[in-house]
Amino acid sequence: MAQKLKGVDVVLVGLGWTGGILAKELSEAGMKVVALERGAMRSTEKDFAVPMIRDELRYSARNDLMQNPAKDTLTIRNNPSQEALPMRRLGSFLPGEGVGGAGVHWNGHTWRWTDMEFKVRSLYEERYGKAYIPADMTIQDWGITYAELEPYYDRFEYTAGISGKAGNIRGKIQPGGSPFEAPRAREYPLPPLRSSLAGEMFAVAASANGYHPFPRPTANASRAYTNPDGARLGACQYCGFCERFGCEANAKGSPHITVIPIAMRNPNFELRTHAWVTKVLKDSGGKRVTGVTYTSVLNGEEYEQPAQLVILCAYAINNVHLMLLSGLGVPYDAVTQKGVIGKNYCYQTGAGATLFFEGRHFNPFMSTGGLSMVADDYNTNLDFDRGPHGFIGGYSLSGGMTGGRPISFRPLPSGTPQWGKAWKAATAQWYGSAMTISSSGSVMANRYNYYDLDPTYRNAFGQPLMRMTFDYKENEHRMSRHTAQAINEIAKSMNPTSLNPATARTDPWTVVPYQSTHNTGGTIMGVNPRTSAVNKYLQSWDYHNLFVMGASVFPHNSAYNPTGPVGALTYWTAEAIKKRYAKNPGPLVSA
Amino acid sequence: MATRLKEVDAVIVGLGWTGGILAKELSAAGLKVVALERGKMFSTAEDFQVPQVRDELRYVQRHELMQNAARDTLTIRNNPNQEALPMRRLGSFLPGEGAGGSGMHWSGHTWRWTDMEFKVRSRYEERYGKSFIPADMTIQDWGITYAELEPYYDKFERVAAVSGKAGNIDGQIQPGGNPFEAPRAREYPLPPLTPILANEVFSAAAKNAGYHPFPRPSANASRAYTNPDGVRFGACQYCGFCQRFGCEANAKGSPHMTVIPIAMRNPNFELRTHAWVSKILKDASGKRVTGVTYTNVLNGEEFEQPASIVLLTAYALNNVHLMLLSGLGQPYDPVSQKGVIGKNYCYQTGAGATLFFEGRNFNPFMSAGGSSASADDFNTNWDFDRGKHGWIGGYNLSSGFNTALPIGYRPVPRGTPAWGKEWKAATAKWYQTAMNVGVSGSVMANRYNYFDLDPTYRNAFGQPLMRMTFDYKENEHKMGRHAAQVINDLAKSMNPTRLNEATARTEPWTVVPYQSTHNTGGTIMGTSPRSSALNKYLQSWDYHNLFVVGANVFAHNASYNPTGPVGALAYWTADAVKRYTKNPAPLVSA
Amino acid sequence: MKNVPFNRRAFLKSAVASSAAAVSVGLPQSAQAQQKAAAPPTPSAGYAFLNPDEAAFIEAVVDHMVPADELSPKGSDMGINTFIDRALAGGWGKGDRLYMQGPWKQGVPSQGYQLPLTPAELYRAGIASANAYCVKTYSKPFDKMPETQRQEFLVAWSTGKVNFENGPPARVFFTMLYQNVIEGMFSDPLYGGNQNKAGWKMIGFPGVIAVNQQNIEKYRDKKFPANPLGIADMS
Amino acid sequence: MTTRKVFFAAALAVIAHAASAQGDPKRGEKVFEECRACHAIEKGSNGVGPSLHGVIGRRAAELDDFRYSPAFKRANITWTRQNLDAFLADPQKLVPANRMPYAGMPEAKDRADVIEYMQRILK
Repeated sequence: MAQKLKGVDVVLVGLGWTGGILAKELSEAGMKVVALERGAMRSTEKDFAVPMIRDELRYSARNDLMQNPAKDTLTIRNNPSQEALPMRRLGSFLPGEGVGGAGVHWNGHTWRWTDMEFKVRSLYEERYGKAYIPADMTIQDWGITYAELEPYYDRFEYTAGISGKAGNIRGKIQPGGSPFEAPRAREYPLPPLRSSLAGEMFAVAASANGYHPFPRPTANASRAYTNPDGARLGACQYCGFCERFGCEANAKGSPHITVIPIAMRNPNFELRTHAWVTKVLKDSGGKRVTGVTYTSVLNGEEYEQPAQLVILCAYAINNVHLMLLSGLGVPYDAVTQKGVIGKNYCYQTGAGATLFFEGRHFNPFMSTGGLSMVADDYNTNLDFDRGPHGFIGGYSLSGGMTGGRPISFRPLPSGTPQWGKAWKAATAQWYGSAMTISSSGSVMANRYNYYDLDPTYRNAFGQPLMRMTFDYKENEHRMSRHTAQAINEIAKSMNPTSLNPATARTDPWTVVPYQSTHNTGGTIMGVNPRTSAVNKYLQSWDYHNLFVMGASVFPHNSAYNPTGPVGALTYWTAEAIKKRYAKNPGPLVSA
Repeated sequence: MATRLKEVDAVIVGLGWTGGILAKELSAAGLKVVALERGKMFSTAEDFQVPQVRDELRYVQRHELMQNAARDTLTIRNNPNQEALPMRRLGSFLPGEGAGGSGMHWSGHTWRWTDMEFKVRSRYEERYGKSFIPADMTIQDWGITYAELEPYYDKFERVAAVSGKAGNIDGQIQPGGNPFEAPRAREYPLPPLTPILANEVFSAAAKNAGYHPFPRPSANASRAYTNPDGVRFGACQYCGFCQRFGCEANAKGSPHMTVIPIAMRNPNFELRTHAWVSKILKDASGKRVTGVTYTNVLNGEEFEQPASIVLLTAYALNNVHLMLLSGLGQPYDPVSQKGVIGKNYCYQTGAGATLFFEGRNFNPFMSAGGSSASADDFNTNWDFDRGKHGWIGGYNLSSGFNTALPIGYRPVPRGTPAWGKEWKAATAKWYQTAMNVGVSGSVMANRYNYFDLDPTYRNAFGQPLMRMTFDYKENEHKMGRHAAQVINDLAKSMNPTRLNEATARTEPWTVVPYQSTHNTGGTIMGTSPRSSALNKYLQSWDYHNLFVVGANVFAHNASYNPTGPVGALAYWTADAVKRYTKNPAPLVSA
Repeated sequence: MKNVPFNRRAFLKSAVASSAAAVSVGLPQSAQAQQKAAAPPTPSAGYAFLNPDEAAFIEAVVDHMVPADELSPKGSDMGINTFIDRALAGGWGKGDRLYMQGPWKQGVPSQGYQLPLTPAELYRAGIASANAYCVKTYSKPFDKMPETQRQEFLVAWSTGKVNFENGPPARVFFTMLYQNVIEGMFSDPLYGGNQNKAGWKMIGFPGVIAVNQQNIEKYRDKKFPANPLGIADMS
Repeated sequence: MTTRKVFFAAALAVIAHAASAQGDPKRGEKVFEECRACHAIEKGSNGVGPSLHGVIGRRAAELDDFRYSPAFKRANITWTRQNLDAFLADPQKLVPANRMPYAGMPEAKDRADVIEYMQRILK
């Protein structure tokens, strides 16, 4: 039987960005905090030292820092009438594992999601009419506003050391930034990164086509930096080994070099690694959770860790899985549309073109996670009229490569043979003389995109795998056609020697090639318990001492990367717990 | 859903020695035969090439030719009130896989089990009285006699190119052979292997201790040979890479180079590899089986192969597992002692001493699988009085080398440190100057040693793993102490420079170190359906068109290796099946 | 790392040179002198799995268990550390042929390996715990400890007297580590260990050429002159 | 060395050579049994070893439908009777590190007989 341990104030499940922030904030507020991380301890000097880290095969092709599907994975299908089969090998998305989680091997792109997302349903109903939103598109307002969140965005940006150029400071448009961004209180903590040739050429062409390009805000420190908590970041070396790698120069804002070391120095905080949480426990009354059960993967022993407060910080996918496995809240049913756990799963779409310029040298290998210029004219630009195009959502355009690692990045004009003499010649010629224009696009929530528990397959602990049902709907196909056209226009205007044009992503979603690790939804926040799992403080409507962090709280997915709002919302919840919940434990929002 | 295929006369599940023999014999008799083998095809030229085959790490330590535990394994416990846990990595026994099965990587030891085993209960009751057999020792007569089986032993020995020295031809004791063996019709097809130094030193000591040493019979061709089916054997090269390896010289009798190629040339026979049989199907009446369901592991597709006869030849463990998974016959229950499927699981015990002789050169790396001399004075010698020692069974004394490769075999005197300078010196000094004297001992059936299905763990096909409950009992401890004594006396008589004495195996059986792949019982043969799963023709009492062939039919385990009787019984059952096809009905009235 | 083909003349020359050096110096063959005179340190083969801490730990273990002397070079010069690294980076390290489905129970030793860890995960957690134990007990990680303390720790560890605080079961890791050192010392040089067949030469194992049908009699009770070849030499 | 002695030694060598030439093919066929497990005599049928059809006088590792080990490819010898005799006496000596799992024929008479047989049969 599980060995019962001494109770604590807070148990955190998972120790990435959200777990790390809460570990620091709550232990500093005097709470006795225990973090249970299923992976191993990570440190820059031990785990990301050169030359070991410069290994594309190990870290990029073989996903060394990611979750091991042999232990736990999901089953996948496009629609409810299809039989879901296990994702036996990681592909489309790469959930992290270990102390620091995905925050160790992300690219660093950090955006501020605005009221355009938080009030998506009311905005579109107001401007385009109720009927404009298709029946099955289950988007809803989040229950929070940009204004409430601004100071926490700022807090996260300064903790993670974001390099960028403000576009709007307190209503004043700043040249060089994004004119469409919501008003910021102040500049980014660091100036933008040095620009690359690809970024510059894209920016010139975009401007010529009437777009408003600006440097991508990203957690790659443009110069050495000490964050408000005293953590030191080195200057980015543009090494080209950024996403899927840990940063050997401590130049990429990551939890294991910012918030976690501070928490570790705090006697109120205890970290247990190799601790795989299998269940969240609830009391007989069904009103409160009482702690968690976990297995030490070092020896198979099972433990019960009682806690006053349970906070799920185990990446969006695992948070939802734990809620379903523990029977917390009513599971979503796509037929009756009842229940909330698993509801509104969203992903991200995209398109891209490759441009070949004879004789130009892009040196793709000199790059970093966020080295690209972005244009938001079809994204956060309110004035862009979606009406004639019939889609909801937006997409951002960007030019520039995050790296030139040769196993996966070998741009070739379409039609080049896959091997042999001609292939060799083309590979040699174009590796350094090609650039990409890509876009990442939003995905609106849909009645038939959701999570539940698989009836057949089990993980290494004998528990049912989570089942993901997802496909792009007509809304995303329309937006993607618009995207491909926009990209190809810009690309042609740069008259490359040759062009692999962008194409719309309208085939069924496949789990095989990597696309993005931006999985959102499943425990969405909202204004009432019937249509959402957590309130605006990410507090469970059903169990007031259960909080759920991460992108699983997003009711839909935007074109932007999720870590900005994920970090901000965590600081926002930490504040709510410290200031209000701790003093008077109970629902922070009356149902 | 499973795609239903055209019906055939016979479907064979698993293609090792027993599957290979039945495939050849039945297709030659005109039956339309399909064999379903879960592993891949093997050939000497492709798979056992020098130098790739000379790789101890790959073949011995990493079990290249064995079953993959990640896909299917067993759960293990010593007694019914212990929780069984999965054998997560192969250890104590190594089931084979692929067309040729264990017959590719065995050492070749081929014995004739005699009436001492087939009539074990009546013999012991007759000589030592009923009460000599402990209550829980569920040994029983097999229902077959040595005389019936002798011609089939002869057939298998000739097919597998067994080198040996007869000890008793038609009652006439032959010098140099085993005087205690049952009468043979004629000599072995090949003279014994060239003795190595360890054999000679052991034999001399055994002789003057009053024992009767003889060369171990083994399917390693002592010289070039053509078997009765026209298959050519090369001469064994004593390469020292025998057990767990395929033989590159075509000198070790194996199914993939003898019976299987002949079956393959017969249009009546079809082999499907990568075919994992998950269930045997039975008709509504519950009297006949109708075929099998299998998955093609190359693409995950499921098929149903209907057949008028089903033959299980998938190694002892998998045969029992398939019967339990398919609900064929009544599962054995140790409490009520009802049911037969899973009953009388037996293993083998042993003991051994290591003798160090300063200055001698034993060249342990030069050996065939069967390079050992044996003595049966405490085994098939019925005159040896077990009475005063209070145990039932026997053990075979032997000495020699089988596969003395350096990762696994580095003899050092007890007390030598496990690493460092002194360890290196001792390892270098004694590797070539040591030999061993050991025994392999019988295990009698017991009420609490059995198979059933595990309630918790599943294999890669989502089916419950088979659970093995086994431990050595007092009977085996007593025999073990007797054997250790005999070994140590004999070893001392050879006055080695140093001696690691033999000790009896009395600790609970552990699945960790390799011991032996002689797993017997689970669907035992017998004289009545209440106490056995099969009749003397290995035909199921309940389903007359189901035959189960392999060591799973043994009602208990002897000290000898099982392949001799397994091969003979395969030929014996082949004849029975040919008779069955003329009049498909139970061959023995229940 | 391409298998450096065995260059007999170079080996002999260096052997002769080293013995001459020892003689001229006239000192007893102390370990350091031997180390210096032994073959030039093999170029590092680099690591595909072990991080710097882990590599230092493994090198220290293999050099302690297999010290340099007249019988063979030290463990890391024989590539035993490389063998372990490659094994952990490869399929075996990732849990090939290991049943890895839960639920997870401790069981009893006779039920064999029951940890929910692949070999690579066990090494990673195990080395961290071993070093933590050494720092707590000897205030230094294993690779910085002097020879006597290393021996004391290894003996305690191998006899079950060491307990890794919230780490994997200490003895399970030692058993796997020791088996891998042996495998690294005697498996075919293909796998990174047993470089120049030093392990085989130490015990006179003749390697892959094994046509002994005639040798059985010719060398009965005589020393067989083994000049071992590996798989690569015949490929 | 007086010419007589030299002449006498040369004559001896010739006779010895001739003697070996008159190997007994009948007995040679029996000795050839040792080889049949791996070598076929029919053209084109390779097994563990290459087909020995037409091997006399052929260069080593010449068949393109058999995967010879590097040792034979490097050997660049022709299978004359003499080379065959040396090879059969001790295969690892003439072609070191070859893959043939056969220790050789120590008896000169066996080699002479089997080469005589091969000369006749393997045209």
